Amino acid sequence: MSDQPTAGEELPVIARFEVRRRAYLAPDGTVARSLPQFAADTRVLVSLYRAMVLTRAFDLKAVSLQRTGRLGTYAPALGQEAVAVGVASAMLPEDVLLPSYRDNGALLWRGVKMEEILLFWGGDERGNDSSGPAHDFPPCIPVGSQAPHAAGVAYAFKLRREPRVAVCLFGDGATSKGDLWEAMNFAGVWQLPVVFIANNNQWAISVPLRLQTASATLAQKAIAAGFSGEQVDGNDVIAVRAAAERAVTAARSGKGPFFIEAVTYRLGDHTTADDAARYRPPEEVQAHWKEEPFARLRSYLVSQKAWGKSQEEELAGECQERVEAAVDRYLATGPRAPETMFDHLYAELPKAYRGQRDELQGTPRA
Amino acid sequence: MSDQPTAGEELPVIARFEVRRRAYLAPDGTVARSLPQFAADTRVLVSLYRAMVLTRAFDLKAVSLQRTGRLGTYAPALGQEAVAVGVASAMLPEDVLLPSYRDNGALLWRGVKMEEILLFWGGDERGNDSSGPAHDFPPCIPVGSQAPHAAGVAYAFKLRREPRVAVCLFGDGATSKGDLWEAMNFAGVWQLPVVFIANNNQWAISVPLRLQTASATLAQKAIAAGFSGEQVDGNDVIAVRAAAERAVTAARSGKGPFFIEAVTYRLGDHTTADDAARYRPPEEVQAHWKEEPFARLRSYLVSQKAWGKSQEEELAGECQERVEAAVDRYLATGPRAPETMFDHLYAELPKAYRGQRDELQGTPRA
Amino acid sequence: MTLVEAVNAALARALADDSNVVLLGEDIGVNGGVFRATIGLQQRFGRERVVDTPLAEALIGGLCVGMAAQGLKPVGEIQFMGFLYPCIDQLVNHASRLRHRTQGRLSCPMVLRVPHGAGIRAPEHHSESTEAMLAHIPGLRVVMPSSPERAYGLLLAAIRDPDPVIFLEPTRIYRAVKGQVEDNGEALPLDVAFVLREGRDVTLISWGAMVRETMAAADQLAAEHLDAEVIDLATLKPYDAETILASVAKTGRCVIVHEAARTGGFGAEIAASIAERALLSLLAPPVRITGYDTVIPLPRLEQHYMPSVGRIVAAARKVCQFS
Amino acid sequence: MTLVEAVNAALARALADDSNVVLLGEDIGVNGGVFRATIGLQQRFGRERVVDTPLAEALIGGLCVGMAAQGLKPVGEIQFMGFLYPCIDQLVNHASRLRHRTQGRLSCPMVLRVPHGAGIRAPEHHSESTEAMLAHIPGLRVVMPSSPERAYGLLLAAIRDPDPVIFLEPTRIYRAVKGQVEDNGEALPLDVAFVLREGRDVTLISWGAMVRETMAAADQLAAEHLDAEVIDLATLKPYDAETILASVAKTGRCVIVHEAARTGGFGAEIAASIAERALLSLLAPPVRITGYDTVIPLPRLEQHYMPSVGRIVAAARKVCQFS
Ligand SMILES: Cc1ncc(C[n+]2csc(CCOP(=O)(O)OP(=O)(O)O)c2C)c(N)n1
Ligand SMILES: Cc1ncc(C[n+]2csc(CCOP(=O)(O)OP(=O)(O)O)c2C)c(N)n1
Ligand SMILES: [Mg+2]
Ligand SMILES: [Mg+2]
Repeated sequence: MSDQPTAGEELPVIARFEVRRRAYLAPDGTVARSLPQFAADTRVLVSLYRAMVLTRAFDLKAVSLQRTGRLGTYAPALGQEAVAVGVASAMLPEDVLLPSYRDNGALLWRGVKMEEILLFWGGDERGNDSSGPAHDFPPCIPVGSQAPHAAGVAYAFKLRREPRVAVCLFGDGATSKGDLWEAMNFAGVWQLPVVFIANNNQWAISVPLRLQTASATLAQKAIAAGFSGEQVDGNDVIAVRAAAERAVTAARSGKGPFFIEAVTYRLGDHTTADDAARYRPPEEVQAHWKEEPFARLRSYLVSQKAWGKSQEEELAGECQERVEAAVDRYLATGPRAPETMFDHLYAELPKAYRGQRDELQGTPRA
Repeated sequence: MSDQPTAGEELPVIARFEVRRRAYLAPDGTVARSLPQFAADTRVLVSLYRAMVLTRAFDLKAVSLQRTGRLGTYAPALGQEAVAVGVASAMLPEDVLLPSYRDNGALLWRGVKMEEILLFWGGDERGNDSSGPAHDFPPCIPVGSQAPHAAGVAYAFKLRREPRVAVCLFGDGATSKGDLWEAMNFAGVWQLPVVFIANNNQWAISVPLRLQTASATLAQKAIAAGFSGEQVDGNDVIAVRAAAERAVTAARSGKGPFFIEAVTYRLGDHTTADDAARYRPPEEVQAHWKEEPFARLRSYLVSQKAWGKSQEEELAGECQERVEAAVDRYLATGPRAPETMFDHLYAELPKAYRGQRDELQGTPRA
Repeated sequence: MTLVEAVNAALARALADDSNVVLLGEDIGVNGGVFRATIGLQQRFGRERVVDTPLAEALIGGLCVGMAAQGLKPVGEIQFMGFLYPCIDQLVNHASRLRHRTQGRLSCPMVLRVPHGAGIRAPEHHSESTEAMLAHIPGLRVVMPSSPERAYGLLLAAIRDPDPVIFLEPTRIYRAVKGQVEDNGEALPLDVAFVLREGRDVTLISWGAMVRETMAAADQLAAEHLDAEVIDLATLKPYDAETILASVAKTGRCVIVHEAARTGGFGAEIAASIAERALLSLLAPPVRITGYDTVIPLPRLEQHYMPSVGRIVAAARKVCQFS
Repeated sequence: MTLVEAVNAALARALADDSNVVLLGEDIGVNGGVFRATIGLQQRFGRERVVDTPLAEALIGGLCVGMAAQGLKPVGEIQFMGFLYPCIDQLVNHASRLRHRTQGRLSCPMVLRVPHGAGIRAPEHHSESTEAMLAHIPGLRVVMPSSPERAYGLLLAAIRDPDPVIFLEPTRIYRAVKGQVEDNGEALPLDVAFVLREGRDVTLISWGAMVRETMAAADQLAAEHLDAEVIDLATLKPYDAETILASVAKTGRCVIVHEAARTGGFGAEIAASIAERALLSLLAPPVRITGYDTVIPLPRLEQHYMPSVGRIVAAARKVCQFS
């Protein structure tokens, strides 16, 4: 064998790829790049801001409910609100959302009630029979496994010639899962109307991105499936919405799948069962607080005279109220009869299992 | 939502990638690009040629054994001999080969006996207790599932600081499997000494490459895992060996994983259980016969006065003889006692199953 | 009609009757599937309704879930049972519980067809019979036909069923048995066992390909004046315990026959429920005749792995002599 | 020492004793695992021997196979049993048969640790108990401890075993029970059931977390003057039928308790083998007290899903009254 690697050799290039990055608002709220069309109407931006604030208010409350024993394990989205809200705002009701467990901002935007989300994390299946679009998927816990569903949903749209789009949200950790890969590859082959969106919060529980993958960006993973990806500043809700809108519109008009990597940061613990201080220094978290998505948008809106202190206070109060009311409804939700664990197992419970259901009947409700 | 896709917008590029292609000998045997160092010694090329001829002789015989009921289903490598031979010739004995089921050229190069290969395809596990390097993996039938093994093997090398390389062979169809993706991603993170080699024969049974993936090359799939890939002319054994040698050498010296896409063509049926005429036109196959790997190398060797008619005839005879002798040994292999189906299930058969083994004892051998 | 032809006929019928039915799998299009179960269907129904997928089993399972949630009726094919394993995640974590976890908001009316079992001299990993793994999963149905008639009728039922059904097709009898099948679109009931032969002395219970050897054993036993009742379980999940218990109440003796490895095979469930619910009618221990607790061997020894007619007859004889 | 501390101690011991031992899994490094089973180990043995993997379970299984074939002794961790499913392909098609398919040329001395079961109020997909799927697979060992002592001794045995072992760790008793464990490097035997309490009237058989309720039931039964023998199966594959049969021969009555869904659960195998091999000593039908045949519910109802002490006691009482 030759010892010399033939490194000097210049082989002909047969394919070239590039990954681009989208960002508009700098962390201080100044405009780093001319804004997309929709942003000309500050009312649109205000609606995004309001949704982010509501999401955070809900999130904080959910964590405190867990801490006081009134909710199960919960996964907060602290610092990542712009991703879920930006994406959801680019969708139509008839599109299908396939969320992960950290996308409550998107669920709320699409009409899921706060008490339903609480019910689910409070350990009650009824929370998933939610008030959002009936065709949306429930939050997916087994990481990445919703990606093939998204491809299947998109296939149905294509087959029926419906101008609808499947939107699949997942984390950076999910990009290591084979099922995501298989789904993306299929979406490429059939040019399906599906948008894959990686919420790159740079951590998968305690595993930092550099141990998750060696790829310089997550966006470039789409190259393997024969379509394109783009990185966006995931703390800039304008960038997220612009990227999602572009991708969703393209998919809706038959232009096939797209991949978006939204770079953000998980400012909180992975879940209420996690203690992030075990594996990452507070300085890192502190540094990222400077880039979180609220301040920049607020600054921009203020600079545009579209927002001010009084609105801020009013909004805080309103969110507080809405959240509290939802919590009340959640806590007031009636108990379940144990035999309901057999409900909806099948369209009709097979005879073979009716005895088991009967056995449970009469045991105290929970 | 804005109707205008913001296509005009020129976002900044944050990452660039390219895929290169390696090819030396044109189909007519002329040199299209100056040859790599090892090819200066025509004896090396002759050894590759001889291995390819032996592989084909064996293959043809195996198919005829199947047709006459003396072998089970068999997967011929007709037209793809350059890939397995080129790759194997770039490896050291202490490296570990993780082959698919169509890589007999590599198995033979590494010392597996023809009768062992026949025994395996003849339906006898003893064929896998083969005479090649004891650490090599047996042919892998569940497509793609050997890729994580390759990463595990390479991890062991890295941990023990051994200058050894894992070489994983698979088909174009395998690139759709999630386990391959997961393995490549891990190899990227840990910069493991493993080379992934896709034998792109353009078909996965009846599924043509364009239904398998939308990616323009298979080589670009490595981009998703954060390392590089290269496409080679898989009908040019010099190119295959050069690419493999370069990748293996780099991996051995700690430079991490590499991906090679060897483009070739499956001139035969998928297996003896398949009839390719059902799904692809004979003209396509005919056209690819013009590019198969033997003629070009032979022409080149003849042009270098390193090969001639008499050597060709002699080699044919020799291969014929070796294959026949191996077939004789295969057919003469003694029957197995049925209770041996429990041998090597565990290091020591647990007491719980000894009764079952006893039950089989005394039933006629097969 | 052979069993595989019956499968083809049922698929064609379902595709023709219901525009929501979509087939997907590896090589099911132009090639008609490696067993030819889907032959001619892509030609007839187009490549969007008979979809050649990339080589990816988790994908096939997951696509079915996504399609089903959208109201399609996907019928996936896994090429051999040995390649089903990457898809189990989708079956257990999603298909089986989409309805339950959304409390009926979404559902998963999918079918996954999987060629099952050994005996066709196939290569490594092509002869698996791990139906017990699936029959343990709440929310799934697991069905295995043992004749062309039942293949046709049960497959139609599976496709029409509003919940996920794993439809296991015994490759060994794909072509080995022929039967009169009327392609009339009539489904057979799921969740019901079929009494294939009535008898008084001993109950033989089996499913899939092994029903053949079991029936042959009943014939042999008849020659010895032992009158065997033969039950084809047909649906393994949920299974029809009543029919089994009624039979065992009558005969007091039973032999359960399956090809899968013995330990934790589905025969254990049958034997357990007989012991639990019919102990007092038992005149002899319920016996399982099964594949051995080892890896299904390559073709040279596979015949020795699978229960033979001889082993079934011997067991039944012994059970009948027990007192 | 709690059970999870015993696991940690056994892992530390194995890492210290044998440089071939390597741990791998999600979050097992700095974080010490989501249950803290590997806490402190990366610090002590380095990040090459305690490896944080990417989020990919098929990978974890396949890496173990590759490492094991190279003579390492990998101990993989799957974060929860609900995430094991993508890894089943590697377990069934590879780990369990690498030795067999190469006729001993290669082998697979790996351990896969998997937190098992419900009862910790965890989210969806975190409470699975599908051990029966694994216990059906020839070539695997499946082990489940029910106390800190047995966690320590059996895990050491699993790591030293030359074949693949799935080691299921009942999360519900990770911290709920404490025991005196001497960290002396002594393994307990695999393939052997433990008689935790001797008794004459009825045999209670269980494994994992349910052993706790089963022992509590035995206490309650004692108060009613029913003398229960309690067997912890401990190794499910291959399982120790002799100890069970000897006990049932003595008591003539048995109740099998497991958390998993009833149909096709591993209790079926135990009941079947008792019926098959000890019918004549049975004074009452063998009864299974199990989880229900439905998806394990979210926390609000999970306590109603799992067998309670009350259900076990009632069943044992009934079995004892049977005549
Ligand atoms: C298949 C699977 N494996 C493991 C887990 C346990 N787990 C829950 S979240 C998580 C990390 C996910 O990281 P990422 O995809 O980046 O999403 P994030 O939590 O950061 O939003 C892990 C390992 C899981 N839910 N699913
Ligand atoms: C996981 C898995 N699924 C399906 C099969 C059945 N099968 C055997 S070979 C093959 C096609 C493989 O194509 P490719 O990877 O291109 O390799 P080639 O046969 O062309 O060498 C299929 C689908 C298999 N062996 N493994
Ligand atoms: Mg993350
Ligand atoms: Mg191919």
